[in-house]
Amino acid sequence: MNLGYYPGCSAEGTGKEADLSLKEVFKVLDIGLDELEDWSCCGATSAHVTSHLLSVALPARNLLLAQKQGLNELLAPCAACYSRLVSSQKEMRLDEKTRMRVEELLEDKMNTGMKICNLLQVFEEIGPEKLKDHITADLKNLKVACYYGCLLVRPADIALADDVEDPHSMEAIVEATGAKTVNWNFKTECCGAAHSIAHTDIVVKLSKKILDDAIKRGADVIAVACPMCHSNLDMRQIAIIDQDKGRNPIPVLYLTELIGLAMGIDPAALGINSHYIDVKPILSKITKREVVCA
Amino acid sequence: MRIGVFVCHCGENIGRTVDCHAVAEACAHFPGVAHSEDYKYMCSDPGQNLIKQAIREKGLDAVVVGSCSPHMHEKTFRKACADAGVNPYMVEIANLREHCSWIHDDIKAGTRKSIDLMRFAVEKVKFNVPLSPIRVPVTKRTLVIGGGISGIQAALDVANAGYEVVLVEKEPSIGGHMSQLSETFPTLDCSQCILTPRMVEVYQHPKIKLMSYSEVEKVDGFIGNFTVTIRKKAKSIKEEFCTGCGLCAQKCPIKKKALSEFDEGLSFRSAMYVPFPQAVPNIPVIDREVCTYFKNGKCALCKSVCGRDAIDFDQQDRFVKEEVGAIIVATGYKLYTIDKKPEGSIYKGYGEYGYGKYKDVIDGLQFERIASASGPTSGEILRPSDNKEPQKIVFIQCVGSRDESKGISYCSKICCMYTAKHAMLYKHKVHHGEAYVFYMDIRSGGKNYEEFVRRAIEEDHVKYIRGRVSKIYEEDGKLIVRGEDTIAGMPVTIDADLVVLATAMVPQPEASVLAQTLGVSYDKYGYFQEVHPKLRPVETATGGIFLAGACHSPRDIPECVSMASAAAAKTMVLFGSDMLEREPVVAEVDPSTCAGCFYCKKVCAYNAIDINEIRDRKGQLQKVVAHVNSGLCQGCGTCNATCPSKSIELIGFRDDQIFAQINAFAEV
Amino acid sequence: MLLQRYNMEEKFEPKIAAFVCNWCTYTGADLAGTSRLKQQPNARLIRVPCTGRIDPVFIIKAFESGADGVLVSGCHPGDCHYNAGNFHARRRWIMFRELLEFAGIDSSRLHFSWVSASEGKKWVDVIDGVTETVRKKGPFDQYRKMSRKIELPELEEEGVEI
Amino acid sequence: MDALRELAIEYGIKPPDPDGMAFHRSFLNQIKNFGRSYEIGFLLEYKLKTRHFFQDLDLAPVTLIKGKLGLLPPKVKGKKSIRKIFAEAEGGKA
Repeated sequence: MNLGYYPGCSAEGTGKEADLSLKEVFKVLDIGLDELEDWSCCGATSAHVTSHLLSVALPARNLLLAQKQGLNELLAPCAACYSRLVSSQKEMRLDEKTRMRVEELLEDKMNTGMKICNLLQVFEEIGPEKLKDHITADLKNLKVACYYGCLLVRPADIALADDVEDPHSMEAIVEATGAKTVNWNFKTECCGAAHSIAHTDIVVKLSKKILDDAIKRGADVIAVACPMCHSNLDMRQIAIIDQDKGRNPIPVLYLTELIGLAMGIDPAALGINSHYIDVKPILSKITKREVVCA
Repeated sequence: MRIGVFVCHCGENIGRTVDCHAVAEACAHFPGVAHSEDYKYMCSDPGQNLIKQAIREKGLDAVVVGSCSPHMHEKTFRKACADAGVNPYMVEIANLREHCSWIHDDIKAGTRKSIDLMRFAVEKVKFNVPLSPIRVPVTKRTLVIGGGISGIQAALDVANAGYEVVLVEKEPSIGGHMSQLSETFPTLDCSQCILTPRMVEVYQHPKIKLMSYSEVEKVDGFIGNFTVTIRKKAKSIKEEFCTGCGLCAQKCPIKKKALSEFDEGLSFRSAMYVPFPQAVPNIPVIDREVCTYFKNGKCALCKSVCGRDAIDFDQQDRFVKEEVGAIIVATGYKLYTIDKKPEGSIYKGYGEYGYGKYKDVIDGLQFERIASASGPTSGEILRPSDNKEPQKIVFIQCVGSRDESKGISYCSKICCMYTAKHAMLYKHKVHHGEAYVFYMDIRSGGKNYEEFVRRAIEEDHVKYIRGRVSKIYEEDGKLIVRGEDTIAGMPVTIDADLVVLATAMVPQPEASVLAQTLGVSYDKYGYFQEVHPKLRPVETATGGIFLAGACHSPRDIPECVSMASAAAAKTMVLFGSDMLEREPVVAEVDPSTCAGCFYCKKVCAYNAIDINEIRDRKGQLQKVVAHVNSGLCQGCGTCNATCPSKSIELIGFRDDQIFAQINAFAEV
Repeated sequence: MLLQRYNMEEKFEPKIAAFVCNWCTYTGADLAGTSRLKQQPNARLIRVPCTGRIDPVFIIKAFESGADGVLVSGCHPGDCHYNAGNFHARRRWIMFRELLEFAGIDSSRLHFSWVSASEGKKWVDVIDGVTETVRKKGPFDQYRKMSRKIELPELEEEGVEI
Repeated sequence: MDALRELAIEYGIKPPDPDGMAFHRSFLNQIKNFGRSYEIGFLLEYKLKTRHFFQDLDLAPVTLIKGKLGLLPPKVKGKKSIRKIFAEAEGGKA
């Protein structure tokens, strides 16, 4: 099985562990990743809040590249990239005028039927059974708060989550690794997203609420599937701790990092060392699984 | 044949987009048309007189009227013609209103289409033959499906008029949702106090045959002559022996395995149970899913304590056939599923409200049980999680209703009122408590309804907040309700102890299956469809089947009761005559060409085809041919289309009549 | 002549014969009317009690008589007023459609739909959709020319001129 | 919401949140120039635009050590098509 792969800009910078861990995990699962050649930015939030054309055309360029590369399924692990790619595709499918304008710009015909999937959908497709086959570490002492944020569930017709308001698909994946999940309140709450730089105060306020509830529910770690959410919950946690000295830090892991740990992959290879919040407390809770001889 | 053509303007309704005069002029040139005219209102007395006069003066023997849908005025015009001596089945209607003037703007296109429609009708009527209606006897018994307040009212009305009634209820007891309610708006009188006497009356009525724990399995026949097969589900009790002493249910050791349906899951019931103390009939049933005897053959305690030896573990479902002339459907409603999107359902659920996750987020019926003196808390307002008195309750209206994104676009109509009632009941019992209501709009149309809501606001100080709630979550034993106050234009957060959701009403999930069994139509939600929204609101398109209550659309108790009485009145109208006239649209076999292949028999859904033997004078069998039992034939015409030799034809829709219409296409 | 006044053809307007059942689609079309839902004026409805009554010959005959498109519409499967008429009809159409295709008739001129008594809006969509499809196809003279050459014995029996 | 914002930009209405706008502008400029987001370039431009020179400076060393900032600008070959998209989008505004 081969999958088209759209890493997204953060894979080259603040979210490089997402990229590293994804590649490691897929290696174990024996799923090839064909990286989209010469991919460019999807435009993210900045495009769609300033120019409608940018928000459709920038993702469209990538969809077109994928089409030319002969990919029939494209994985966009970043929730924001996924959302932009699908929105753009959907808009072109439903609105002939926009599609024609974009096609004229990019000088090519667009096929709007390509399958695009996010991380949750890919793991759902792989299935917990196959995942379980590759689990070698024991995560039963680890309590995980699964955090979806906004773009993995909203807008409903783009994200196609199992439930917009109370999703459980990430829990199903995490439980397949053997870890426990906690029932908590803010799994679909906004972390502040793109306001991280221009309005850090908002992000600190929103992210703090999320972190607080996860800690209160006894979670050891928060699992995320979006680099933006990760950077807000991880990097901005430093500021939160600065404001509120004496509070406990809580590590934030990418879903793929967590799966990688469960598969017994070397933490350094997963990029775990590059988090702002120390992940050692989690590593100490993971033990090698006792192999039962048949 | 001398055909008269009459084009109606319907005031402006047809006249505005169809040049009626031009249509009449064009029709005058059709071959066979002896008279053609147009008039402002053909269905009015002067209009009908025009038709009668033309028939007499011009010696017409067939009539075509261009007017509204035949479903509206076919009867009117047939009668007018019959009065003037033309056979009523020599009348054809061209639908110039619903199918032309109302749906087109262009007068040119409208006029052209109207001329075509008139031509079709003229061509068809040329092949019509005089017919007379079929007369069939009426069975003067009524089947009522559903034993809620609507079914009870309908059954009592029909029975009190002197006709027999069979009342079928799927639960062990009649009473329906009304029996679960605490008090009723806008008078706050106790629901059970007013309902229980009615239930008993049903039970004791000599004309009512009550079949509880039963379901309609199959319906055959037609208006005046239905044969209904009813499944009597095994109660595991011989009803004729049971005295209703209740000892068996008391002694049943399986107390905590099944949640009480009557208490909406807020308490347990035993495996052997009567749904509630006032149940009618007061005969328990065994829930075979949880009873240990049915699992491993052990226990049988109930059998040993029963003094009348009424327990029968081997009882099977039984099928009973009942002959009735009319059917009243009163299957009622259920509540929208709030917690999760049910598989394959159009309803999407409210994951954000945490129903099913947080014990103290409950629905309206659950609150009714909590507020009810016969409920799990004996009427004390206590929340389910820790049995403590809630100091702050948030009520949320329109949960499901008026929310297209959740699958329902209609208003459930009763929630504004019962939420005001809930808030009031709470304030009457917990004086210092705070009650908040999130609403979209207050819809309190009804006698004394608006005054009731005002009373909740002004006298009982219920705080109404206009806006929606976006999320509910639990924190430190409190339910944090986050919403918006759209009047103040601000987000609001309330830390509540209990949240009550005013969930939408939806039809019973099996309603559409029943509709298919009955052969009546239903809408996309599963609500039964009436024939005409204004003038025939309790009748279905299938003759002899009537609707009562919330199975038709969301409605409150007084409306259910009036609709039930209306449905009862409709059955009595039906029973007013001994014989029923039916359209003579039935199939007919030409035995001279019938080859006896009996394909018609195979496709007939009504078993209306018999096998006839044709013998010569010596009694020698010549051949077997099909024969139509016109009492059973419903006139669908499937046999007609199936017959390879075209030896069976549907009167009124014969091949030559339809071909005449199709041929007219050549001139379109 | 009046007829000519209203028959002036400026551009091609398809003629559509719609065979509809009395209980669902005819009533649904009535509802569309009562709700004043505007629609294309090209369809001419022929009312039959049930789709089960519709003989495939009707459709052939309609094409022959000058229809550019044919629509057959009845109750949703399972909702037939006569219990099963529409199931028989459905089975018949599956066969018949293949036969038409075999005969070289473009099956996009023949449409089937289920429209219930409460689906006025759907009826409008069906009518507009079918009209548009057939309008794009253009006039159906090819079949008419051909059918004049072929003798349809069943139609001869009915005494219909071909 | 997005449509309103786009209209406001079109009509040259001063944004009530200049920092946010500076953020979006800086971000999009990176894409226009490099095809992908170039975090260092972006931060520099943002800081110049808003004059918030000292914001998040404390995080910078850690981020660099952890290798989380790509130092070299990304190299996308098909810059022509990206420029064209931007030209059209900006042209549309005029």
